[in-house]
Amino acid sequence: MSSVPIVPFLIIFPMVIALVMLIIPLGDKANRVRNAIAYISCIAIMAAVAVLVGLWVAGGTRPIALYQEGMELADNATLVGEFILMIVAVFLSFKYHKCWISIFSIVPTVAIAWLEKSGYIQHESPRIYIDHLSILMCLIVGIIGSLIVIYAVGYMHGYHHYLHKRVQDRRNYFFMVLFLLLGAMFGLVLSDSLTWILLFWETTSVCAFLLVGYTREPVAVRNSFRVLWMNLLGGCTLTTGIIIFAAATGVNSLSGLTAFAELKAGTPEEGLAVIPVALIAFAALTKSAQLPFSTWLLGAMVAPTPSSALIDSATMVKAGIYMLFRLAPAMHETATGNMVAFVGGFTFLAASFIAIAQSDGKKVLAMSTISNLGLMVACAGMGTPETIWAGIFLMIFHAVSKSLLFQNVGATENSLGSRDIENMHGLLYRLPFLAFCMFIGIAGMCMVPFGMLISKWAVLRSSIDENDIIMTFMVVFGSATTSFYWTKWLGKLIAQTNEPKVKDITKPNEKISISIHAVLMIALCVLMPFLTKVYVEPLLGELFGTTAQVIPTSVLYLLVFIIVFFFAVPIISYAFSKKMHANQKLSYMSGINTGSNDGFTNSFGNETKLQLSNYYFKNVLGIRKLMIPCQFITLSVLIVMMAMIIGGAF
Amino acid sequence: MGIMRFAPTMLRQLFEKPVTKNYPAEPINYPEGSRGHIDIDIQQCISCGACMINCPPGAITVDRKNKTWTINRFDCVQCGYCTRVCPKKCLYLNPGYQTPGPEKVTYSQTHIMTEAEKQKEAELAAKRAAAIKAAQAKKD
Amino acid sequence: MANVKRSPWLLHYDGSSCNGCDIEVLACMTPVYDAERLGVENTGDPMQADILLITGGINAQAEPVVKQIYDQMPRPKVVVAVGICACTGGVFKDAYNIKGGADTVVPVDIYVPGCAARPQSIIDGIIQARDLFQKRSDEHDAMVKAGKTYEDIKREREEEEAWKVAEAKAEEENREETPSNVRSN
Amino acid sequence: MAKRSVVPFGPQHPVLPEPIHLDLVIEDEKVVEAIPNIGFIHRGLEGLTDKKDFKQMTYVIERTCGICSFGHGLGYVETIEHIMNTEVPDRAKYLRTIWAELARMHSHFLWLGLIADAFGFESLFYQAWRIRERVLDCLELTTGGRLIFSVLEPGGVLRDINSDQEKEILTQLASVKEELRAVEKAFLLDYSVQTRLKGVGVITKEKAHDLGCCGPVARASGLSYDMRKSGYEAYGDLDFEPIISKEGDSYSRCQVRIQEIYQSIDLIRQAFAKMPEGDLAVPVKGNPNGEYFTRIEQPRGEAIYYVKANGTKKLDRFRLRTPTFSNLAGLCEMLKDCEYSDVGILCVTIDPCISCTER
Amino acid sequence: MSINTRIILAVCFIVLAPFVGGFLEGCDRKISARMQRRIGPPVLQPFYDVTKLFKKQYVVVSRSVHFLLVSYMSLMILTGAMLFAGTDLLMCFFVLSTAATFLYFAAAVTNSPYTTIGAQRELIQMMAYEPAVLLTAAGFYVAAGSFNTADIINYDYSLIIKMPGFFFAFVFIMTIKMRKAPFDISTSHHAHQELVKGITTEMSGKNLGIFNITEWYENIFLLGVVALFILNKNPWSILAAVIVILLVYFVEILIGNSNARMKWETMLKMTWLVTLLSAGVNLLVLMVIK
Amino acid sequence: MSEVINPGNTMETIPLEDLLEEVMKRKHQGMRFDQACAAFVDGKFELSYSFSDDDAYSFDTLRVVVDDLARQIPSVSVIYPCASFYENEMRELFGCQIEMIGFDYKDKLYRLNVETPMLPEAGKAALKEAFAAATEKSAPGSTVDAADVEVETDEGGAQ
Ligand code: SF4
Ligand code: SF4
Ligand code: SF4
Ligand code: SF4
Ligand code: SF4
Ligand code: SF4
Ligand code: SF4
Ligand code: SF4
Repeated sequence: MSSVPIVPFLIIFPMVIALVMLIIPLGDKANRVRNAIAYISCIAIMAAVAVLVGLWVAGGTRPIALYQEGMELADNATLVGEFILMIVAVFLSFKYHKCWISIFSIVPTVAIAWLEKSGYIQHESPRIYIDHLSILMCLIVGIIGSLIVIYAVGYMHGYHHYLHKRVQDRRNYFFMVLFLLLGAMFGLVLSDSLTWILLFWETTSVCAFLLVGYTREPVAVRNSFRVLWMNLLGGCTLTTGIIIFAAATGVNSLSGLTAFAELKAGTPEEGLAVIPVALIAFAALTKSAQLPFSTWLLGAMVAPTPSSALIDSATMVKAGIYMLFRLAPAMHETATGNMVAFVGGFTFLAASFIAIAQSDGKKVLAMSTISNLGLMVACAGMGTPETIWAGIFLMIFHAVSKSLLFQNVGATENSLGSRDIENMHGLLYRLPFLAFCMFIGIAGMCMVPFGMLISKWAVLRSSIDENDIIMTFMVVFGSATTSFYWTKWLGKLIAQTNEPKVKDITKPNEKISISIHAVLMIALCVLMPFLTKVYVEPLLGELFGTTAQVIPTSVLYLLVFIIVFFFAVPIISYAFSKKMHANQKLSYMSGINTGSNDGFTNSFGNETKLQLSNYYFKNVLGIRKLMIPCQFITLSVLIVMMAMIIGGAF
Repeated sequence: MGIMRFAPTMLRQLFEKPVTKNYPAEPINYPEGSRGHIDIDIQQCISCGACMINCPPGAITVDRKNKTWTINRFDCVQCGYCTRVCPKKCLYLNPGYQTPGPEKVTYSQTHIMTEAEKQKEAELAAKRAAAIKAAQAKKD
Repeated sequence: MANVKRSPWLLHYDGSSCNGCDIEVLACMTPVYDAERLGVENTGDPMQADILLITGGINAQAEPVVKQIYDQMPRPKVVVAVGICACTGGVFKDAYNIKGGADTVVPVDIYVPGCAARPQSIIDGIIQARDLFQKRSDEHDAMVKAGKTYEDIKREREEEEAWKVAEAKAEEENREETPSNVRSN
Repeated sequence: MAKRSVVPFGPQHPVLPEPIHLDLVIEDEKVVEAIPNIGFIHRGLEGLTDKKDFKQMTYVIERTCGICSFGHGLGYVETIEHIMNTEVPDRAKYLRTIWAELARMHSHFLWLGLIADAFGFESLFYQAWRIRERVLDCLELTTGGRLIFSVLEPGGVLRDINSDQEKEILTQLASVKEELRAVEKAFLLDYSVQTRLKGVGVITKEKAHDLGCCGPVARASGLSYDMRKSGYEAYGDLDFEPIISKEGDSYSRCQVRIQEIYQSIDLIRQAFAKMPEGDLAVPVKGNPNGEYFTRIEQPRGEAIYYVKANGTKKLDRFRLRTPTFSNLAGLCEMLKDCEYSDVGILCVTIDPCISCTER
Repeated sequence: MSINTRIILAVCFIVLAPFVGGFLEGCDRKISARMQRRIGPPVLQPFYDVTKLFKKQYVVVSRSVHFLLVSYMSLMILTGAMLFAGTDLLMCFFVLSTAATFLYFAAAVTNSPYTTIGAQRELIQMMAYEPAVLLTAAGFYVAAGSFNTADIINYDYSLIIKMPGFFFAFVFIMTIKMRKAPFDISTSHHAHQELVKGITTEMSGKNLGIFNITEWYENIFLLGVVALFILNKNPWSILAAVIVILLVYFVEILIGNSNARMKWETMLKMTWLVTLLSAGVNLLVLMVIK
Repeated sequence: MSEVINPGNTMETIPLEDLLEEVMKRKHQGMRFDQACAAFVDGKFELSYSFSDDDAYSFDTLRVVVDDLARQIPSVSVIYPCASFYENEMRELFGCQIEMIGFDYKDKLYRLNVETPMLPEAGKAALKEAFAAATEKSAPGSTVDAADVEVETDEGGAQ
């Protein structure tokens, strides 16, 4: 109980800072002040998270459900918040002549207000719930989110000075939204009350919308509205789910919902839980950019990199995953679960195909995010302890490495002037620090012994256990394509080149954030077997009520062995090969090299520069080719399944 | 159309005898008239130099004074043209090639004059000298 | 001393040949002559080759190419000139665009005559070349054992050369001096 | 930056029969641009007329190319004979025809091997070359040379084929025909080979005409264009029709060449059957004076020989237009938008002979 | 299986695999030669070649190639040792693909045109065979109930009875791994192809030697997986396994000698199709009867 | 017995001005471009352009004699694109000034060490002279001949 006061602090403090950020004017001096405040508040947030974890551990790591007198006041505050969000959304929709979007905002807000006031809800249900999963989410949001904000301070400077001189500098606004988003995320993962969750949910949607539209360029505006309507659509179904459930049972808490669903599974009352669960799961699919709705995440890439990092890796999209993990026990072996698993698995496969055709670094990251989220969604959809185990690790590794990669690509773009992977040829020689960290980030996504692969191991195993042949295939083919696009990127980084070095204009704070991420990445990899024992298994215990050992100990030992091997061998052999006497020769170019390693005599007797590029198969796998059919498939599956679920419930 | 249409042939040939000529373990059988190298019956040669002039790559050198006939076999294209221009038909295109080696060696033969030839030569020389003398005398 | 001669890998470069010798080189690899029974492999990649087979004379445009691929071959290496074109320039040696045989651009170790060189003759050449390859490899081993590199050896040789020149010079000077001394005396 | 690679292809490249260079711009595996460059074999053979007399030139010209060696000699001596108004004895004409067809066979087998090598079918390559050795044996038996024969001179031929040799050749050809059947099956019916040849490097009939393609390339596109129909040497007396195919892709070219081997076998048999007894050569006196163009069907297509003589031993001008030279334009056309893995096949598919192209 | 047997088997693999692998390659070359009616090289030729390679001057385009190749080899040895030690099959395959990644790095680092194209094709190959490989592991899991090779070989009967489809798919993709026509698109044991030497173009001397030895390890590893299909409790199954291994090896040689090299697209389509049809249907059946 | 078609060769000498027109005529007749070559006879360039007919096997040569060696010769590659290679070769080996070649290697098709190797020494001297004359004739300021001047300096620089 001692950890209680820190919870409102975590939610409210970032929001206050957000206001402060907005108030501080622009200008060099004020910028410095703002930067200082940003640093301090980030450190404060991290400290607060640490305190929360500390107190929670001291309290015996038991789950804490919280209801206190006076929370009704807070309930009312949430209503006010809902309306503010609605006003912002409606105002901007009208301003940019997208009036129809406002309906998605007005209807749920009014409906939820009606629900609050109608008296259907029992008010004693807990508002706050703290367990392993929320603590994990807090850690991710707190540490990675704060690091991204720290990074953003340096990045936005470079952004406005080097890259995008035309864009109006609205950094006060930018940082406001960032902090708002952090606050909302804490709120989301710590709340148990469904109405609270809805508020924070909608807040993240609107924040994402505001971030994407930051530059106010036509593309940005267009994409930002796509973000808005898709997320608000999710919000609508979420609201519907909440209202149906609350109206029928009077329960207004997430834990209540899952408990109810598990309890009533197989009974005639099942339908009461099935529909809300399906609707909330649907909302979660939109939030985590699963297939028919993936385009919003792609469009979100026009935003400045820190916001992409924040939306993609640490926060926003994780909200959907978080919800699904919470619902997972309720979805196990239900139609909803199958739907979610299929959509997730299909997204995993399709997005990894599309990612092959991308050469823009950020687009690859976006597609791979969608793809990885798909895998996590699939894990949640299957809803067994093994899959959730895998999903949790996927989430952790994904959060760290994606955040690292986004920041890294952003920093690289500032220095290199491009974020195209083809321009990163030989980056290890040209921008050593960034390229090295990028290497770690990518390796974390696709190579043994990093966690991604062992997670895939678990997914594959459980999908076989579940007799889910389609899932098995999607995982198997998806992982083949996934390693293709990551590995070819890695190859670009390490290629030798004679190009001149690039001046590294990365700010120290960016470097700090990036290197912390890199260290975290390796640490996680090394500590993974340990984490499984100490943290993830109890987490699963809480979710499923059993504490089965998910991964056989032998595999874990093997993993440790591989990890040691993996790091030791290259390093040792590198040290040895350094010492060997070698004769450097020109590379093979059919005998017509021109003295340096990057040119040859062309057909007209002049020198041509050698150019080497990776394969992309744009004509087969491009977004234009694949996106529409994939959206069509998933959309029809969703419609059919939803119809079946809703119809079947009655 | 079909897959692996060549597999039956491959399988059959696996049990057939290789056609490889195991040179150098086995000797080469040249057909008659194979183009190998140029030989000379030096005693027939009159050092006229026709072969030298006509050889396309210029592989032959004839030294009239020393009656030496030399061929650079690393320069001969075995066209056999020399055998046809030779007025004495003393050149032969025989089977068997010049062995490779680290040096481009030449093959040289010197015409050893028989007594009769020497006599003839001397006679000729004498005649020539006489003719020259006569001519000079005339001039004078 | 490892027996390296059982594995001589070829690189074939077609200079300005008429293809006669080229296809005979290729014919060496095919079933009837099957150079592979000697361990020969036709690599096509200078980085992996031990023996460079050059057919045809050398012209202006091919010259840098031959030099380049010769340079890319790791030592020990052997060069074989196949056909009289590669030996001397052959019938084309008078043509305006022929520099001459292969030895005008790279050091040739074995000459295989013939127009076109017969496969057996090429095999003879390869056998000679692989013996030479073995010899050079032994030298290479000895050198590695002594902890030297080719650059060292080259430098040593140069130094030796320079030393010899210097000595000769000194001797000459001595000789010159002596008479002058004698004279002055 | 565009996602394109710029890659040098050749001159030293194992898939290429001879040094030729292509600047390739590729996108994934697609070739977007290919600029050919020749000149690695240019010797200046035509310039040798300054230095060699017209009889020596026969031997030089035979060495234009080790494959069509006989054909080149033939084209040249025919031109000289035409200028000097020499009528060659009939037996010589038949002998020339037989050797020309034998050389065509060995050239086509060589090509079959090279194309198999280009699409990575090694044992097929070996098989083709193994059969080819039989043809070479026939040639060595009768001319003494495996590739370069030197049996031609203005006015006739230098060697004869006796009846033993004739019998030997005919039996060899029969077994060649047998062995060719198995190879043909692999080339024309195997699925993996078809994936590499069908639809690759298509040249339509119109294109083939406009680009001046000749030989099997033209015939595979449906042009019935075979210089042997003009009846030089003994071809006028023999019964044959040009072999054509419609599709114009690499597969058709393969088909045409295989059929032509059968045709050559048939032609040789016909020639042996009809060969009259008689002299091998008529003496040629004096020096040529005048000019003439001769056209000969080489294995690779129509070759054009031009001689301008001025009554001295040395010619004014000798000129050789080779089939590959006129097929280069076709190659450039094929290389547009092909796959990278097809580049080797396409280079081989016109059966390039660079050494005569550049002379 | 006791821990001692495991260690002994793993050590046996590490020590013996190169010899067996090299010997098999020698046989391969000899048999291919005889199929082509040639005498062919001596059976020990691969060893002569590798000895020679280690004797040559050390020439590099990029210094990093060496350490990447050593890592490649080490990971490949690890893969095999894991298999022979009876550990988790799926993990083996993951390590295998990481090893292949190092080979890709060794090629990509050189910045040379042919190696780079070869490397890209190597990646395509990886993409083509990975599903089949992973599915094979999945198949074993369904059939034997465990990923552990130790459990698999202690099953009551040969698993090939239950999983012929997987066996076919695995042998099919082995053609890629063993770099045999029609799927030797990134490099092959012979030159004369459009990519010169493909991914190994810039490797010479000891680098190439390391590459060759690693290939031997890899082949033995693959044949080891083939043996998994046959081995069971009955000791006689070892003999059967050896026979099947030799048969598979011979079939690969035959395939390699009677096919043209296909393009990447055809390869990808064919392998995936075969994987889906053969392994997929087999998996479906297994899941249904489970 | 199959029929033999051999109509023999024809040759026609035409002035340079008519070249393109005559070539065009043959293109319209559907003839294929067979070859083009140059010769240097009696101090003049003799250019031959040969065409043939696919069905009739006829062979038809156009002969153009150019006595002013520096004279610009139009390229027929506008009509027959495949003539580019021939024309590049003619220019590189003989130095005849063919302009506007469709696919121009700029005298680097063969990348020779010697310039215009097929011209005898006398021809080379004559060519030089002709260029000098051409340059003189074209007073500075005339734009057309800027190319000539450039060509000449090129030659001079390389020698
Ligand atoms: S055979 Fe030919 S090349 Fe040889 S010496 Fe005689 S004429 Fe000269
Ligand atoms: S042509 Fe005959 S006779 Fe005259 S020098 Fe030569 S070999 Fe002797
Ligand atoms: S030696 Fe003869 S066959 Fe060989 S390349 Fe020269 S001319 Fe051709
Ligand atoms: S014979 Fe020589 S030139 Fe001809 S393809 Fe083979 S290697 Fe190339
Ligand atoms: S036509 Fe061709 S095959 Fe026949 S002799 Fe001439 S070059 Fe040889
Ligand atoms: S490339 Fe052609 S012309 Fe040249 S030698 Fe070979 S076959 Fe003859
Ligand atoms: S086309 Fe080829 S084979 Fe025929 S003569 Fe010319 S170079 Fe020789
Ligand atoms: S290297 Fe390979 S393709 Fe070339 S000849 Fe030898 S076996 Fe055939």
